[in-house]
Amino acid sequence: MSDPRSVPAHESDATLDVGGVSLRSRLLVGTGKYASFEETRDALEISGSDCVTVAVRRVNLDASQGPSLLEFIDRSRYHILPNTAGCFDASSAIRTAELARAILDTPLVKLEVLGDPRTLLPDPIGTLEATRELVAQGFQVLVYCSDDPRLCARLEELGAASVMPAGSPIGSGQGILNPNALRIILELVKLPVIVDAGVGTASDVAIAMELGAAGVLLNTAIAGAREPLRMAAAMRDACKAGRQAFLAGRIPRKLYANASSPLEGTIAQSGGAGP
Amino acid sequence: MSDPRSVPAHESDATLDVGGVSLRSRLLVGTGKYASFEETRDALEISGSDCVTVAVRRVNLDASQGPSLLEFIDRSRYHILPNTAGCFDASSAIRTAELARAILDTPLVKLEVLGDPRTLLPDPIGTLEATRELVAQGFQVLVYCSDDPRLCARLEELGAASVMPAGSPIGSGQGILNPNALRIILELVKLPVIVDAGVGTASDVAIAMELGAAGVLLNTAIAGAREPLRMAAAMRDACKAGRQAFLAGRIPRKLYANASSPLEGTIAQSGGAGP
Amino acid sequence: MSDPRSVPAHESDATLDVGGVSLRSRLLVGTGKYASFEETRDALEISGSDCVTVAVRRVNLDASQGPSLLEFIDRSRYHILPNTAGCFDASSAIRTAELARAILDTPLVKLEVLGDPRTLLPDPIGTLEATRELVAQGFQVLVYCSDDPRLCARLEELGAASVMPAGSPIGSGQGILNPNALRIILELVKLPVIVDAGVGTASDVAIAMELGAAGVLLNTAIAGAREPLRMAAAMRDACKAGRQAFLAGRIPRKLYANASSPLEGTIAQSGGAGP
Amino acid sequence: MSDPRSVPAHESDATLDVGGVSLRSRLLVGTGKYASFEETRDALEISGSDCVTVAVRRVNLDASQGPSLLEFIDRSRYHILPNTAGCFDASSAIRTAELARAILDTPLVKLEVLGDPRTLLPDPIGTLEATRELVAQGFQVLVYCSDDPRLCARLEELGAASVMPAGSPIGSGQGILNPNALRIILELVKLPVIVDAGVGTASDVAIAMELGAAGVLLNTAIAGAREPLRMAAAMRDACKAGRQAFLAGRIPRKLYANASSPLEGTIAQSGGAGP
Amino acid sequence: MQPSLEIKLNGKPRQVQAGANLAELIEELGLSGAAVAVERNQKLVRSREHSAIRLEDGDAIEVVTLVGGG
Amino acid sequence: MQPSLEIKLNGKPRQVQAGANLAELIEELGLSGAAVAVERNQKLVRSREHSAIRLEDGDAIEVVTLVGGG
Amino acid sequence: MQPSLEIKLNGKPRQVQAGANLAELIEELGLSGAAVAVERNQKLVRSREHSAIRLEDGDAIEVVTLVGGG
Amino acid sequence: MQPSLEIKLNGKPRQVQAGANLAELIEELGLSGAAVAVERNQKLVRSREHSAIRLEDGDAIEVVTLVGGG
Repeated sequence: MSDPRSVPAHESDATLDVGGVSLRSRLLVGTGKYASFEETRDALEISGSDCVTVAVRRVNLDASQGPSLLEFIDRSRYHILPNTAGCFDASSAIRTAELARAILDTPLVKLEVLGDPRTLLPDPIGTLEATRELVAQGFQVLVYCSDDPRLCARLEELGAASVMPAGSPIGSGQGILNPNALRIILELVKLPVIVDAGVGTASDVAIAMELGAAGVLLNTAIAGAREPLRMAAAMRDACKAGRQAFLAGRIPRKLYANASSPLEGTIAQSGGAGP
Repeated sequence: MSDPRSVPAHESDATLDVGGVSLRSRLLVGTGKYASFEETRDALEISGSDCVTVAVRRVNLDASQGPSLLEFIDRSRYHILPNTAGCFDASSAIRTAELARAILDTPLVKLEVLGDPRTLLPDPIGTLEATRELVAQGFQVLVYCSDDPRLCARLEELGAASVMPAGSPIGSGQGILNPNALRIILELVKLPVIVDAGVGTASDVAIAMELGAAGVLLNTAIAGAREPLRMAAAMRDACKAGRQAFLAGRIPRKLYANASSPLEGTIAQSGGAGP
Repeated sequence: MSDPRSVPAHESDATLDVGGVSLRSRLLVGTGKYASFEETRDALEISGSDCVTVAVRRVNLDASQGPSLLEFIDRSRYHILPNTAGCFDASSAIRTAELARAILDTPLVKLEVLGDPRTLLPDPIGTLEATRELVAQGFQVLVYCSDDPRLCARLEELGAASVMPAGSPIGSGQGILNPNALRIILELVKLPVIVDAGVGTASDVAIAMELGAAGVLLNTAIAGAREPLRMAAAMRDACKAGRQAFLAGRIPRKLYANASSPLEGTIAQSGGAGP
Repeated sequence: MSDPRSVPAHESDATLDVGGVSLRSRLLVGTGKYASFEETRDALEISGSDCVTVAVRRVNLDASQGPSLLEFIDRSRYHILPNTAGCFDASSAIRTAELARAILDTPLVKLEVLGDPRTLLPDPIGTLEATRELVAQGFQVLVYCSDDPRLCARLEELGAASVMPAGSPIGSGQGILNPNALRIILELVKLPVIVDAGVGTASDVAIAMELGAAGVLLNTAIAGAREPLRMAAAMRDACKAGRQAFLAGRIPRKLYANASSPLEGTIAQSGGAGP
Repeated sequence: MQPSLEIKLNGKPRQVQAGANLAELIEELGLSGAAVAVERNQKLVRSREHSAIRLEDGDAIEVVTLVGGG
Repeated sequence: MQPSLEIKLNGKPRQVQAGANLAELIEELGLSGAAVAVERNQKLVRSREHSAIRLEDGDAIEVVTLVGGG
Repeated sequence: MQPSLEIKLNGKPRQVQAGANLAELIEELGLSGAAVAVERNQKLVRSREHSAIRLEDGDAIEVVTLVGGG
Repeated sequence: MQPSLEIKLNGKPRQVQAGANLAELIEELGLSGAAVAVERNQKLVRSREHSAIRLEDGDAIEVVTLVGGG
């Protein structure tokens, strides 16, 4: 190899193809909870993501209309993935998906059907129902769900475009609580598996990617950090690091040692004892 | 902020100053176990490190002298940190350090005094003795040691330039087995704390840096990966990611949820139930 | 307190009331995989359990009928909980439950509807369907399920007698992989939560009970141990230990120290430095 | 086996022989931090321990002398193990050990030489020094130390009667933070290894014993529990459970399933699909 | 004086002129051309149909847009 | 010679006398009084009905018992 | 009037009669026969030697007992 | 014939000419100018002193270089 710096092959990697779009970055980021739209825009840019999520909400009719989030998201650069956050039954989620499609003219939707407002954990029944209906309506459905492997398999059968198991509860910052479950999902499901929810810091992203996830979606971990822009950079690098490490094939774990320096050829040990 | 891409401030970070040298990268890499010197050179380059470790061994007098490792390490670019790997008593380690200094004309030494050849874990008594003597001789001593916080404090008292606690045994690939110990070391010790040994994959590096380590030293995790050059890239990015995440200030951990999308303003819930 | 040994109050604890029966022991044990019926009987006895699971299988018509498992289970002493293990759809599971009831004349059933024979993980759709039907038929349904908290909440709504989330996959011996999920289940569900599947060793049982589980069901961890009878004793004690520890209210976790010996009143420190 | 209940062989286990005494229980308990001497006495009794630790402190000359702790510890039943808690240098610890021996006429001492009053972590240098001196003076030295395996090996060389690595910092309640280190200590050291410090709840004790520890010493986990007497019972049972599980030989860990019910012989699957 | 009717707009009661259509309501709200979508009685109404849909008394109208979310 | 019919018993073909009922089959199998339960064509048949159920050609019969399981 | 001397007892200054021995001090403290041990100037003094040890000005005396500890 | 003496070189016996110095040994080994360092009897000899150090019978000489290590 003559010039490793110019050899992109070592770091190149196929795109993440999901729901009919092709993403160069495997990091998907949300747009909630930022201090300003400017900060949102800058965080997206630094994150290197090319797919961002948005929510659907009633227009606030009491206030005069200020600038809109969409003015800060360059649609030539980002795929927009509307979510159905805040829906607690299949029917509301389906209506929300339709409204989002009417605005954005995209078949993509991140389906969330939640079970209760305290834990914000997904309701399996509503999620299965809404997936079936939205698939029938021609949506590309990326489904937020628990890390129950057979639930993920069922969602694949129903025609989901991606399953998005939570590493841990939304906004909990606990990372990937059950790597074993994620491993089994990756064995059972052929769809892209995107870890959604629970990321707290950069290493959580790296761990998800090292397990073989196709991507990671996060929001609070960046927006809620003390310095969101710096954390956006951290997440970008962690996602790449984890993906490369997955592809590079890590060393196995052992109870103990395996010398990195040769054990032979040391100078005569002082006491004569030596190894 | 007009152009986030051009704002290096968000990712800039002071150098790692240790033993009188100033390192731009916080990743230190070993040179053992590669398939060839060419691969060693390329892995170092891709890793982005500017400090590399080498070992001291008897010249093989039975073979004709082939090319030397040093021909593949550009000393204008890398600081070389010789180690005393393979020494099982203080006296051998001190002699090895002196031999290395005679070749390299550097005061830097990574001190290893090992307890036994099976575990390659450091011997606390020999390590303390050799640190005292090498400091007296003017070396800048970066000390490989266990993650015993009070041992690290003792090494600081003796004048070490850095303490380098093992995340887990050399070559074990188990990562940071005891983050709590590392946290306490970082509270007790003012020296740069560089995690040495045990890294298995990229997220291990990110975790060490997120805890606040000043740097990470690794070798087998790159050289022993299925694709070492790709893993070198992963480690480079993970080190940056972990450092940035540490500086950015992560969100706290919670049992459960914290919505990233607003909870108000959803459309009227179908069943009227709603959250 | 004059005689602590005679004060059962400190260790007494209400029974585990589930499905209309009242169990003195919170350990439920399976009867599969033992070397002999004698060993099964002895393991049950040593375990202290008063509820044991059995499976329903075709009579082997090619062999002469030897002794039956039921001859080794004293029904005056043990509640028998038939399972629907091996069923991969709701309908088979329902039929199996009916067959079991016809033999045992008990309304109790441990429902298992599995998703695939490789992982033996439960299928959420089939599980929900079969639960609804069996409840309608008057069964007391103890439902083996994943640790998805909202799935457990749905099963409670359907009238299950108990939810039995897997700590980890059946026979995997990995213990409680996601204590956080179990904690949330215990918050969301008012039914008795019995951890079923995944236990590898005694501490796994203790951990489940300390989290607040109402009971633990296990089989392979005893039957597959090198010494099953000894392991039965270990599980018995671990279940009691975990329950008592839960009730006793453990100390909080801290980064570091909290002296157990008083810090004042030590003799004058030799160096005069002292704490 | 005719009567499993009467077969003590399955639960019998050799005594823990350490420092010249032979203990029936592998649980050693401290006497600090109880609400009263009566509670201390009852907790000791319920714990089943036959070895209890005490500290040495200046007589309070300003107060009239009330009852003494020793009046509540039946020396015909308990071995008393005085500690050197609160000593921050070897010399104070040695003096404290001598004072304790003068009162109790026992060669046993639990050596603690601490590094600082904030973390209460042991100082390796002072600990090594004091061990050497106390062994020379004929003490049976049970040494509180870190979980550094080579430090433990050094203490064995110096003639310690037992090494007592901390599972986590004193009073932190974090349990066994580094089971890998404990495993290596158990490989390297032939002495009884007694886990001391860090236990928070019953499962922590079980885990230590399952790893092969010879015993566990704890204090705060009982004395600081909401109901100390109940926790004493939990610890007693957890210690027995962990020991039995260690001896019984646990099943191996697997990624997933291993059916406990037979997979053959199920009734014809409804859909014809079957496993 | 023209008669008016009452609808529910984003969950709140609102008086509108009898005979008004959806497009007129959107314009009155200052949202013509904005990135919004509209539901009438829990059914999406595509924008090209807005002027064809006459509001009726008791209609539940939802007008939504996109906001930051994760 | 008596005519026979073929049923499926626990998944395998088996010839039985025409006119035989379920109770007779159970007895022939040596399972009278044993802790078994019986299904005919995927429907449970309670033991008190065994003698009232005449086997028909093509019947799928399952005879099950309890075994060790977890 | 008898001359006195000053010692340090458990870290605090205390006046004792000149010529007093350790046993007398222990008795004065009400600790005779108690489960205590005594150090003089950082050296243990066994109880059988208490009456032979005469206190001197500036002596540092430690009198310790056993308390609850872990 | 010139007398020779035996040294231990990197742990193995080796005959060298009597009177030879360390610089001559290094040259004979083809290591002049190489990145090596030399110890005589467990003491480092700096390269500027190599020609001043005459080898003696029984000397233990170590000649080391740098290799890959972690």
